[in-house]
Amino acid sequence: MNEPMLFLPLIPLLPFVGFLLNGVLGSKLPKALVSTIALAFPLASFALVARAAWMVYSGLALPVIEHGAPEWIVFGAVHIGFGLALDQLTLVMLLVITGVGFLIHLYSVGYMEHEQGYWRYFAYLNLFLFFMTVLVLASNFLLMFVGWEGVGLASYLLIGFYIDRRSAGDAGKKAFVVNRIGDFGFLIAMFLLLGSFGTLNFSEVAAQLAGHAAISGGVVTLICLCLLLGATGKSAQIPLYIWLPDAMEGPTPVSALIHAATMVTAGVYMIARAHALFDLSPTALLVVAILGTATAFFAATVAMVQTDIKRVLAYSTISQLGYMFLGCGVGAYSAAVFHLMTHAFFKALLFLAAGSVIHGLGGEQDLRRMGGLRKQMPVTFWTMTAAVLAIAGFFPFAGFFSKDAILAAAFQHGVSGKALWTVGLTTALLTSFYMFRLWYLTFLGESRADGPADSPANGHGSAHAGHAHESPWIMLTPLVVLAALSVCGGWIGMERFGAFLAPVTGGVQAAAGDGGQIEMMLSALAVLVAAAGWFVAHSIYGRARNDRANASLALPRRVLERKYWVDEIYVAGIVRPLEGLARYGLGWVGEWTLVRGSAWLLAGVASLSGEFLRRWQSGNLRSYAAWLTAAAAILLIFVLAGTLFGINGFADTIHWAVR
Amino acid sequence: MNTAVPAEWYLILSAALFTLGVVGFLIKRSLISIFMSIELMLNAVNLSFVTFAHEWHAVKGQIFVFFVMMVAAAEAAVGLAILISIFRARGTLTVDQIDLMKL
Amino acid sequence: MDNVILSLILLVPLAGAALILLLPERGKLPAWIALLDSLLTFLCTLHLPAHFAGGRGGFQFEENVLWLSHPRISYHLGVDGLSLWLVVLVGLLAPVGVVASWKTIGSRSKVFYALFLLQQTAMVGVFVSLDLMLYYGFWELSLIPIVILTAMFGRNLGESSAVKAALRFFLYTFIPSAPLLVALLWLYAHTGSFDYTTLQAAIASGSLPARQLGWVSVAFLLAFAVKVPVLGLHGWLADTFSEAPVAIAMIAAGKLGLYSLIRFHVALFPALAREAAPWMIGFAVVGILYGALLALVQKDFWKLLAYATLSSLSFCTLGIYGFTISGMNGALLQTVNEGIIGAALFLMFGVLFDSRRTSQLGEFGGVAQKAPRLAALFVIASLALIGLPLLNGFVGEFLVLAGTFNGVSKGWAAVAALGVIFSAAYMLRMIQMVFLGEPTANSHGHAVRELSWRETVTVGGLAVLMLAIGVMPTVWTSTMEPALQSAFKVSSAENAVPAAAESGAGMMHAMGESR
Amino acid sequence: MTPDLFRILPEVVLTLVGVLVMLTDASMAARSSRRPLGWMAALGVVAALVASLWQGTLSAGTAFFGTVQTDAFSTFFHVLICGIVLTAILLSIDTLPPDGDPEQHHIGEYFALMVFGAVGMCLLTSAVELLVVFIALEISSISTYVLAGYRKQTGKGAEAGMKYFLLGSFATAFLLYGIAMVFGATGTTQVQEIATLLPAARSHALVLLAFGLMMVGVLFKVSAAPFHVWTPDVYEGAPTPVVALMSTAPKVAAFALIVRLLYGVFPLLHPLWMPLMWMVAVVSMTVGNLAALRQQNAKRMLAYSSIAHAGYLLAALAGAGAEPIAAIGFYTAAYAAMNVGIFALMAVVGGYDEHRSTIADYRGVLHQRPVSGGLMLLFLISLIGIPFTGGFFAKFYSFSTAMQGGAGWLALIGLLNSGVAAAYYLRFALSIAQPAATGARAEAVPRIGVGVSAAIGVAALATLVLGIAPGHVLDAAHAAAQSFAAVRGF
Repeated sequence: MNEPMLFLPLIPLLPFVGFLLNGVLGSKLPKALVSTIALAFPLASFALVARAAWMVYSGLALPVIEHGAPEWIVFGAVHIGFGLALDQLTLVMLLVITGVGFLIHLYSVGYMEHEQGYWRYFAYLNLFLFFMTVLVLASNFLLMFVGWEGVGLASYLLIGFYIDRRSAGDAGKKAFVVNRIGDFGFLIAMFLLLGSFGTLNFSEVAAQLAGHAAISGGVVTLICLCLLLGATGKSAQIPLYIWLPDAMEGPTPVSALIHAATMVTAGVYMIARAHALFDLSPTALLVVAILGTATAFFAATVAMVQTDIKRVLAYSTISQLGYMFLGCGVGAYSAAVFHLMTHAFFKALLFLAAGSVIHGLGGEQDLRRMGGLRKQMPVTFWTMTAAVLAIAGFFPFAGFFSKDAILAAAFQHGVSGKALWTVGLTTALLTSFYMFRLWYLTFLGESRADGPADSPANGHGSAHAGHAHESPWIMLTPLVVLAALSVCGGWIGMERFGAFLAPVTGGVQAAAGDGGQIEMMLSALAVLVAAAGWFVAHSIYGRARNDRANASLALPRRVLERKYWVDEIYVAGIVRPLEGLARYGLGWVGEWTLVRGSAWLLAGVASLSGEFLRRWQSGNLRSYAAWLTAAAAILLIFVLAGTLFGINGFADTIHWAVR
Repeated sequence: MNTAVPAEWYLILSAALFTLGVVGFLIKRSLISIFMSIELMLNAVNLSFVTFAHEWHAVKGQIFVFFVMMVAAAEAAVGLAILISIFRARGTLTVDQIDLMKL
Repeated sequence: MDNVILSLILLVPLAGAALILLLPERGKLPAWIALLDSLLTFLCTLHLPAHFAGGRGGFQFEENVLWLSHPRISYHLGVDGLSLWLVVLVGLLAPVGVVASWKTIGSRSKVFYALFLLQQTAMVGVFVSLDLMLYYGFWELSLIPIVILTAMFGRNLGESSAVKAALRFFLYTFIPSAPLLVALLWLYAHTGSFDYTTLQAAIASGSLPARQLGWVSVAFLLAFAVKVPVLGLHGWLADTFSEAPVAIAMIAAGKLGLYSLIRFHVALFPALAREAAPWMIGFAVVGILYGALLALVQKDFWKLLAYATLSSLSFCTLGIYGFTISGMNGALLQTVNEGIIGAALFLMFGVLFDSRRTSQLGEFGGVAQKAPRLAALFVIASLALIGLPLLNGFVGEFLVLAGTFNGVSKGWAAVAALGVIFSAAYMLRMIQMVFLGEPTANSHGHAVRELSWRETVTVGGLAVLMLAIGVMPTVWTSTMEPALQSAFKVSSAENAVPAAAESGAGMMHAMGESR
Repeated sequence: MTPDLFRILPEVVLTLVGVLVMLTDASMAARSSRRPLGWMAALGVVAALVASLWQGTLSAGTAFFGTVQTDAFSTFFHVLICGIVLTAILLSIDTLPPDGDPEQHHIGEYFALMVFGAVGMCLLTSAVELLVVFIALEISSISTYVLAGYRKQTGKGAEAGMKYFLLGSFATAFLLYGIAMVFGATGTTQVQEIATLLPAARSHALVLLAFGLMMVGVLFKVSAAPFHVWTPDVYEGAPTPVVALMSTAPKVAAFALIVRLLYGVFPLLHPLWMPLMWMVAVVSMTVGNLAALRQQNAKRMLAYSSIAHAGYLLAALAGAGAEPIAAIGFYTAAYAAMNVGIFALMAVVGGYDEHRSTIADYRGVLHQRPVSGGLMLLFLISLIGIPFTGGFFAKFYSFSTAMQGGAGWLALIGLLNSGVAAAYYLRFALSIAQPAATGARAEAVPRIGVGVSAAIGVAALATLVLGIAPGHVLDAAHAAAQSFAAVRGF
C-alpha cells in the first residue's frame, strides 16, 4: 500500500520540478529545451493519472495517503498533514487537468513562440498544474486551500504575463484581490470546521456528520455559506465574478486552461467535495442554486453584446459555471461535475480556436474586425463549429448531455426548481444566440479587417497581419483532439457517469420510473431552444449586414455593453470609500492628529516650559540675587513650618513626601 | 553700669544688619556697593558670633570671628581684583550693564 | 561548550567590533571583517538548535555568575524554546545586514560596522538575559547604535530629517523605559531579586501588593508595546523606516518588543496580562486593518512597508494576547517570519532606493524588465508577507487567527482575517507600480540595478528559508510549544478548558476561555 | 597613635606644591614655556593622591583637637577630588593658550590655584569642625572664583568671575550665619558635639533657622535649583578646562559637606530635611532638564544638565540608612568621570577660543575626528544614563536607594526626567554624529597632546569601569557611608 504513496505525490510534484527547472534556469536555456521540459513533466503526470484511472476502473483499493502523510501544521491537538487522496471525483478532475492541460501546453508552444519571457510563461503554466493537482488531490481543507491560493497565484502571474502592459497588471491584481475575498470566506469556514469538528479532513468531517446528525444546522449553514463565498470568488459567480472578464488580458491559452477549463471550476469541485456539509443545509443549497442561476442568466445577457471575442467567451464561461452551481444547488453534484468536464472540453476548445484566430489575425480580438475567416483557417473553423454546437447544447454534442442533466435535475427539484429551470432554459437560448453570433461574426460574411478600430491591438505577437493565415499544426492538433472530445465527450451518458461518481457524491436523484418521458420532453425542449437561439443569431448576423442589430434596442444594448455598470458600482461603493477612509480618516485624523499630534503636543509643552525657565537667566546679577534670596526665604519658611508641626523634640514632622 | 544690654538686642541688631546687607546686595547698582554689602553681611554674622560667645562663655566664637575677618580680607583682595578686571574689560561697574551672558 | 556558548555568541560580535576599530579603514576591510564575524556568530547561534533538548520547557545553556553583590545583579543567561529561534534569527540577520550595507556605506565604514556588531550583541543579550537588570541593560543598549547610525548614515541627511527620525525613535522608546526601570526597582525593593524565575514565582505567589503590582505590569506593557509597536505607539515607525540605513531599519521593529511582551509581560504577570488582554486584542485587530488600509494609499514605499509592518506585527500581538497556546505559537513563529521577510524586503528596497535615490512609488515602473532577479525575489518575499500557503507567513497567520477564532472571539478573528484581503491589495499594488508597466526613466535618470551576486545569494537564501518554514513549520513550532506550555504552567492551569469542548472536538487544550 | 600631621598629609602636600609652583613661576623667564609648571602640579597632585590612599590604610581618627577626621569617607572623597584635579591639570596643560600667548604668563597662577582649590576641597571632606569647614570652603571657593574669571581680558570671562564671586560670597554669608546660629543654639561648632547637644538645644527655632541658612549655602554650592541661577553664566564664561574642574570637584566636595551636615550634624532633623531634599531634587532635575531643552550653547546646556544631575544626586537622600551616602559617593564619582570627559573633549574639539560653541557647531565631528567624536558620544551616552556606562549605575543606585526608602514617586519623576534629558543630550550627540554640512571646510585636525589624551583616557576608562564593573568603587562608597556614627543610629 506504500506504492500509491510513491506515485500520488508525483502527480503534482512532476510539474513542480518543471516549474523549478524553467523558472530558475529557463532564461539561459534554448527555447526548444524549455518547451521540452515544459511538455515532458505534465505529460509524465498525465501518464500517472492514466495509471491511477486504470487502478480505479480495475476496482483496486483507492490510494490514500493520510496517516503516513508528512505533518504540516499542528494546531493544538489537530495535526494537519500533506494528506493526498484519490477517488472518482478527483480522478475526473485530474484527467481534465492533466489531459486538457497537456494539450494546452502543446498549443502554447506554437502560440507563444514569438514572446520573450517564453520560459517564464511555461514555468508559470507548470506551477499552475502543480497547484491545481494539489487542489484536487488534497485530502483535507487546508491542503486544498494551498492549491486554492496557489492557482490564484499562478493565474495572477499568467494574467500579468505581459509585464510591460499596465492593463495586464491591473487585471492580475484585480483577480488576485477578488479571489482573496473568497479565500477569506474559505479561511473562516476552516476555522468554523476546526471549532466544531476538530478536524479539517474531508473523510473525518463526513464521518462525524454521518455519526451524529445532531450537528447544529446553524453552524453547518454558516460553514457552507463561507465555503460558498470562497467558491464564488474562485469560480467567478455573483458577486465576485468581476475579475474573470478582465483576466482575458492574459495570453489566450491561459484563458483556455485556467479561466475556462480548470481553475474556475475549482469552486464547483469544492462544493461537490464538501457535499456532505451542503446536504445538511437546504438553505445553503438554495443559495447556491439561486446564485448559480442568476449568474448564468446575467452573464449570458452580457455576453450577447460583447465585441471582444475573448470577453464573449469569458462571460459565457461565467454563465456555464452558473449552470454547474445550479447543478450543485439542486443536489445534482454528479451532473455538475459532468458539465464541468464537458465544459472543460468545449470551452477550452473555444478559447484555443479563438486564440488561433487571434494568432492568425496577428493579435486582433475585436469581432467587428473579423469575419470571413472560414476559408483562411478551415481547421479552426470546423473545430470551433463543433465547440459552438456543443456549448449551445445540440444533440449529440457533449454540452447537450451535461446541460440537459442539470436542467432536468433542476426541473425535478421541487417548486423553486421549476423557476430555476425556467431561467436556466432561457439562459440556454441566450447561450446559443451569443455563441452563434460570435461564430457568424468571426467566420462567415466577408472580412471586416479594416473596421472600426477601438480595441487596442493586443500586445500579443507582431503587427496586424493583413491577410489571416491558418495556425501551425502544433496549435491545430490540440484543437482537433478537443473537438473530438467536445463531440463525443458526453456519450458516456449521465447515468453511467453518475454511477461512477456515486461513491463520492452520493447517488443521483434521477427521475424515478415515469420521469423517463419528462426527461425526453425536457431534452427536446432544450434542443429546440438552442435551435431558436441559432435562428435568431442567423436572422441578425447571418447576412453580412449586422448593422441592424446595432440600430435596434439602443437602451438595453447600452446597459449590457456597460455590463450593468457593476464594476463602476463596486469601485464607487467599496474601493473609493475605503481609500477615502484610509487617506483622510486614518491618514489625517489617525496619523497626523492622534499619533503625531499627541507626541508633538508633549514635546511642545516641554520645550515651551523650558523656554520659560530659560527666561530666569536675565543675565543681571541683581535678579539672580533676588532669585537666590527668594529661594532662601521659601526654604526658611518651609523649615520654620517644621516647628509648627513638631515643637517638642522635632518629633513627627512632615511625612507626606514619603509614600 | 549694673544693667547690661540684653543679648537678644545684639542678635536682633545682627539680624537687622544682615538683612540690610541682603537688601543692599539687591538694590545697589554699583558693584563696589554690592561688594560692600557682602562685607556688611559678614560683619553682621561676626556680631552674633561674639554675642553667642559671650552667652556661652566660649572662646570659640571669638576665634571664629578672627577667621571670618581673615577670610573677608582674602575675599576683598580677590574681589577687588575681579572688579578691576571687569572695569578693564567693560569700562563700567554698573551691574545692570554687565549681562553679556543670559538665557 | 554548552555552558559558554551564549557568552560566546555575545562576545564574538563585540570582538569583531573591537577588531574593526583597531584595524585601519582600508577599502572594504571593515565590511569583510563584519561579514566574516557575523557569519561566525551565526554559526555559533546554530549550535543552539543543534544541541537543544527539544520537547521540554525550562531554560538551557544556562550561565549564572554573580555580577554585583549589592544590589544583587547576576549575569544570568539562558535560552528556551521561546528565545531559541529569535537568537538564531538575530544571528542570521547580521550577515544579511552587512550585505545590505555593502554598497551603501562608504566613508567611516569602521564606525558603521563596529556599531552594527555592537547592536547585534545587544539584541542577542535581550533574548538570552534571565536577569531583569541585565535584560534592561541590553534593552537600552540596543537603542544606541540604531540612533547613532541613523544620524550618521541616514538617507536624507541634507534636511537632517534623519536626525529628527533618530531622535523621535529614541525618545519614543527611551521615555517609556523609564517607568519600566522604576517598575524593576519596585520589584527589587519588594523581592530583593532581579532574577526572572524568582520574580515569576514571587508574583505568582501573590504576596506583592496588588494595586502597585498592577501599575508595574502596566509599565512593562507600555515599554514593550512602544517597541513592537502596537497601534497608537507607532509614531516612530514610518520615520525610522524611511530614514535609517537598511541594515538598521530591518532590526528596529518587531522581535524585541514581541519577545518581551511574551516573556516579561504575559508570562511574568499572567493574571494582570489577562486583564489587559481585551484591550490589547482590540488594539491588535484595529491595528491590523489600520496599518493595512494606510499601506493601501501610501505613495512612498518606506512608509508603505512601515504600515504593512504595523499591520502584520499586530497579528503577533493578537496571537500573544489571545492566551491560546496555538495563537502564541503562531505569534512567535510570525515574529521570526517578520524578521526574515522584512530583512529580504528591506534589502531589496534598499537596492531600489540606492539606484534611484527616491522612494516614491510613482517614479518607478517596469523594474521587472531591468532586474528580473530582483523582481522575482521581491514577489516571493511579498507573497510570504501576505501569507500565501507554503510560505512562512501563512502558517503564523493561520495559527494566530485559528487560535483567536476558536479560543477568544469569533468576531475579532473574522475582522482580523479581513487583513488578509488588504495585505494582498497593497503588496500587489506596490509590485505593480514598481515592477510592472513600461520602464520609466526617473528625474535622476538612474536605472535600477540588478541584485549583485552577493545580494542574490542572500535574498535567495532567505526565500528558501521562507519556503522551508512554510512547508515544515513543525520543526520550529515543536520547539516553541513546550516552552510556551511551561511558561504558562503558572497561568494556563485555569484556562486549559477546551473552548468548544462541548462540540466534541478535543483540539483546544490550553486555549483561552472564549469571551 | 598617628601624628596629627598625617591626618592632613594630602592637604600639606598640595599646599607645598602650590607654593612651589608659584615660586618657580615667578623665577622663570617671562617668555619661557610654562608647561613644566603644569607637570609639576600634576606630579604634586599624584603625590597627594598617593597620600590620600595611604591615609585610607590608617585607622579612622581625628586630629588637631577633633577638627579634622580621616576615615573611609574622607579617603573616598580625597581620592576622587585629587583624581578630578589631576585630570583637570593634565587637560589644561595642552588646552590652555600656547607659549608666547599674552595669557601665557598667568599659567603659573592657574595651576597653583587649581592645586590650592584642591586643598580646600580635600579639607572640606575631612573637616569635622564647622570652623574648618568654613575655611576649607572659602579656600576652594576663592581659588575657583579666580579660575572662573581666568580669561579676564574678555568681557565674558571677567563677568563670569564677577558673578560667581559675588553670588558665591553672598551664599557663603548665609552659610556662615547658619553656623553662627548653630553655635548659638548649642555653644559648640564641633560636628559630633553638635549632634549630641542638638536635642537639648536652647532654642529649636534657632536650630531650624541655622539648618535652613546652612542649606542655602550648600545648595548654592551644588547648584541645585532654585539656587542654580549662577551656573549657566559662569560655565559659559569660564574657560572650558576650568569648567571641567568646577563642574565636578567643588560639587563633589559640597556634596560631601551636605552629607556631613545632614548625617553628621542634623541627623535629628531627618524627618524634616528628607521632604526638603525630596522637593529640591524634583525641582532641580525638572528645572535643569526643561531649561536645557531649548539651549543652543553647548556649555550652557551642560550647565543646566549639571543642575539636573544635582537633582538626581539629592534624590538619593530620600533613601533610608547609610544607603544614600553610598549612592551619593558613587554618583559623584560617575558624574565626575563623565563630566570631566565631555568638557575635556569640548576643550579639545571646541578649542580654547571656542570656535565651536553652539551645538550646531559640533556637526560632523564624528566624521572629521572619529576618536574624539566617538568618545564624546560615549560620555553623552553615559550622561543620558544608558546601561554599561557609569551614568547608568549612578542613576540606578540613586533611584533604587530612593525606592528602597519608599519614595517611589521620586524615582518615577526622576527617571521620566532622565527621559526628557535624553532629548538634549541626544540632540548634541546626533549633531556630532551627523555628517558635516555640505560646503563646510574640513579643518586640519591638530595633534592631541599626551596630557589631555591621558586625562580623557582616564575619564573614559572610569566611565566604562563604573558602568561594567562598579563593584570596587561601590564597596568603597559603602565603607565611606559606614563611617558615619549617626547613620548607624537611625
